[in-house]
Amino acid sequence: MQYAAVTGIGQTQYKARRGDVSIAGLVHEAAQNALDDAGLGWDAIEAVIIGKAPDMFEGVIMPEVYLADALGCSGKPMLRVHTAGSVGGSTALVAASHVQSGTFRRVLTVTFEKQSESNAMWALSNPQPFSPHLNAGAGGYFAPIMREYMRRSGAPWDTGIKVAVKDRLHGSRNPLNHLQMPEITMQEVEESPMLWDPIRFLESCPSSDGACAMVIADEGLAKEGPKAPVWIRGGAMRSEPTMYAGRDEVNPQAGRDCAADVYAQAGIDDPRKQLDCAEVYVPFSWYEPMWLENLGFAEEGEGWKLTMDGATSLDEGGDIPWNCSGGVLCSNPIGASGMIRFAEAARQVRGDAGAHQVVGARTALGHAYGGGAQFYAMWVVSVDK
Amino acid sequence: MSDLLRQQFVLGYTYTRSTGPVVGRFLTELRQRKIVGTRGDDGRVFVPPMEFDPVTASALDEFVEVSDRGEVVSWCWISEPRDSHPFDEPFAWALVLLDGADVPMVHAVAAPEAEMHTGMRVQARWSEEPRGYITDIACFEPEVTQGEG
Amino acid sequence: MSEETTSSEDDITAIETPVYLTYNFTAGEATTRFLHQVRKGKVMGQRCPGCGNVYAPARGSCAACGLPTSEEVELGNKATVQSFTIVWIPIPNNPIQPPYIVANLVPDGANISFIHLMSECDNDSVHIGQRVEAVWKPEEEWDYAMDNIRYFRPLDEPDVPIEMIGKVPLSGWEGKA
Amino acid sequence: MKDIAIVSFAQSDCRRDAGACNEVELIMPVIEQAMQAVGLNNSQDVDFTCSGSCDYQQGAAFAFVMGVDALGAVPPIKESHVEMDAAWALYESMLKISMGQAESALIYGFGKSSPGELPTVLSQQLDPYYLAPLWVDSVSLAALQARVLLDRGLLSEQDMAAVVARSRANAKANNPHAQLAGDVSVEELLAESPWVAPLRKHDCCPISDGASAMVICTIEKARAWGKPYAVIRGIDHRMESHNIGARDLTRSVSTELAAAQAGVDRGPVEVAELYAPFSHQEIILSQALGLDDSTEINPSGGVLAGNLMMASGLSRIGEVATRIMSGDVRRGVAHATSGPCLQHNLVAVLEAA
Repeated sequence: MQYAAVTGIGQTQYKARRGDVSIAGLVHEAAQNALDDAGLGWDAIEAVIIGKAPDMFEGVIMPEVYLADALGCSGKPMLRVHTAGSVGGSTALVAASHVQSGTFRRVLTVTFEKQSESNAMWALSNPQPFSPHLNAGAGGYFAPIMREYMRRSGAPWDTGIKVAVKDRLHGSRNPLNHLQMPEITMQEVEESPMLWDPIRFLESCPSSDGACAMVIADEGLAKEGPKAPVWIRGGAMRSEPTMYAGRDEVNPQAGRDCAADVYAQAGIDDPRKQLDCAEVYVPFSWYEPMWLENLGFAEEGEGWKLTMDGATSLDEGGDIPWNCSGGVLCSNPIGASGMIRFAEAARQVRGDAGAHQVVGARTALGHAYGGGAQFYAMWVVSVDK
Repeated sequence: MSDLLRQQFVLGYTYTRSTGPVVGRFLTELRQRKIVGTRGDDGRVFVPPMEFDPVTASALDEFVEVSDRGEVVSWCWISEPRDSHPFDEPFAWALVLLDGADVPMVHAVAAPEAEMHTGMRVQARWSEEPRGYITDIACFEPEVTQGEG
Repeated sequence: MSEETTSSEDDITAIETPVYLTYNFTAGEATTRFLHQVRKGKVMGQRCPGCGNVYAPARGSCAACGLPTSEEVELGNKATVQSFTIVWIPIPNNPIQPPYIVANLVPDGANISFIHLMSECDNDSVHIGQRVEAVWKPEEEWDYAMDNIRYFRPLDEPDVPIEMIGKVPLSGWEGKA
Repeated sequence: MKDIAIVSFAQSDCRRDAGACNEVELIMPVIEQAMQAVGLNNSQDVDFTCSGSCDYQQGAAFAFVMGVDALGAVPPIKESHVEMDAAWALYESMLKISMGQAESALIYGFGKSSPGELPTVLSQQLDPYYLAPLWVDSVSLAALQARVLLDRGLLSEQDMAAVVARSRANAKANNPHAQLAGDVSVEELLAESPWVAPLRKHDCCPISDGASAMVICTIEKARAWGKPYAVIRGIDHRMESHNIGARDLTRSVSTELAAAQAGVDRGPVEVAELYAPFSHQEIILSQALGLDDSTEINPSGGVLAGNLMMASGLSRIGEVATRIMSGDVRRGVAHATSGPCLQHNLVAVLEAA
């Protein structure tokens, strides 16, 4: 396998509605920022790999066809990935494989969602005839799973509230975020409306417009860039069916297997010690303690202790800060959310994460999941090759 | 096997599309019955205006006003319009190269089939109340030159 | 370029774009079979020839084994709460008023849960392992739809221990494994 | 990209309406057939699985998620999905194998087009500000392209009818899965009235439901399995501008680029399977690939005989592979397309081991 590194990162401002741009304009903005960051022009790109969540969010079918011009794809290969909510992560991995396979030397990858064009939640719960299921949105699907986690682990009732506050405080250091809540308190979260018990309004992710892009290059080209290359030390994907008898929905095996795979590639056997920080897809607060266990940062049933002890908090000087960027709880352009995690992990190890930088970070995890917590994509990036 | 269960259903939303500066400018001008394009990096005028150059991907911002008259460079005849089509009566879809533009645009032409031909001159038929949509051009129709009917 | 002076607020910045597409939806074979039974007031599952687990509503396959399923199994009217949420916002196109309970319920004889409403209960006392039964609409209102079951309501039966959830046989649970 | 072996391929019949079958019921039989051909059971026996599909075809978000139910993905598998024709799922799988993260892969594509009105659905693939609100359907755009070729004398209606007649005859002779097959003369075809003039109905591919599946692996593994296989010697795909007015509609520049990169001209092309949804596009593509009379084009009848949208591209590759595996030919070319008027094209060169 060829070495591959992130050499450019571009993001847009995340907002409830980017009313100033078209869909093409949004995507182009992130891509142009990534090229600028890498010190490159469009002609330096050999292939474009694009990802987004369901086309129904914007009502443009297979939009890569329309977006070809905005992304300089004339005469180039262009590939469109869709793996549900994990797509931002899997798109980055598919882009990396273009280089790691030795097929291309430098590619551009972009993901986006312009959720303001529709109302994402109800796009997902479009009533189909003969559908035997009652649909109360993503929160309605995930809330019972969180409740089962609470029962199993005996976690304090306010663990989720702590996560909601912690990620918003992290997020207030990141000017790109949709939600800016530097004054948020535990009490404010607790008093916010209950939506799907145990999920309160402020324990849920927002719905955002935004795009994220990266330039990924081979070893030779990576060293030519203006910024230090961020080496991709491992990448893994796993899928399992939405429903099957005996499925552990709280601690899905696909997530555990995916983590084990990516850690093995990166030579990690103790993630809490060997990783300096992690950007993990946490769209509902309770998923932080659940994923702390699923990803091996804590023993089963003990993830909440790290959260409550402040281990995942930058503000509390935690040893393993999670979601220093503010995470999905601060900005959620669904199709891009996974790639933002991957890109923010890369920013950390490159040392240019601004006010949310973890001092001295060298190795970080980027994580995304989707569907009924059944699709996973993860990478480990490092300043060391 | 029991009888099949079938049911018609409509999948749909009314999307709110923010236009950005280029598409927005085009639609704003349409509302005033004017047509603008953008000039590409190689000098070609694209109508409707492309936001990004199809070769260089650079953002285009030089607007050029073009005529609402032009020439059919290709066409097809819709003998059986679909429900979604703009007319119930047979009509043509065409590539129309507007005077002042270098790249033709796709739109409908309302004319008898016998009159349709490549190279025919057409002019925009504006909708009665332009609102800032591509459909403000209701369609194109055979050009009427001064002195004619 | 424009003759009239237009303030920038008048410029078009957004358009409403209706995208409505009509489909003739067909329920799959397994779903058709299932709904025909529901129409008659019966909830049927399908047993996987590989792992032996019973799926309900069946989709014609065992997702774990990737095998087609065809053996039909009648399921009980009673079920066990695997988990639940109290929902505080309305469901579009559904008359139910918040707060209401949406529960993951495993019917007796099946090995997987489906989602349905719970009612005739004190929301605060709903719990994992609770026993419930289906409350059907009057027979004359039955259609090819899972909401022939109006909701599930609590039963006065002992809770199912956690490790037994998803394994209660059709013969039911009387507090004895 | 490494040389990769295609060891099996299976496709369903092309049916106008698969009625009762849901996604899983469509996919499961072809996957089973493709896997059993090499003695495998399910996705557990390969290192990677990748699929292609489009939600809007049947009007259901996350259609591909249901597909996972057909795979036996417990324990969890390495899996991905493209919202594209499955030919691009093959491309992604080849990258995965080339980088060394997999030695084998299962690829499948599926489409149930019958629930919607496909040409109208595809109008919503176009520019959402300028074109989609006009509801210009995919057949009409292809007709605009055909007119340009006819006007310039680059082809005739006879040429187009000849493509259709050959498709029907080939389908009758060689393709038990075809939806449209039979003996029909150019004269008979030209006697039909135009539909979307200059296109007649027979110039357009039919709308079909179905699925196809393929198993690929490293050459070493194919040898170890001891089954016949075809080698993908080159593969490439290229995009063009979405603005059909800005393109030369008489050519397929992206196909020319992909063909050069894939190495089409590095040997004789005995057989070519081209994803040409409209008769005139087969002629454009043949020229872009530099094919002449020495190449048998679309022996299966191509997609004019049945178009499993989202699987047809993979099926073209499978059709060529099948002919190589059976020993009928030693080298062939397969093509896949996406977008209006051949906007995006993939070319693969297949050879005997």
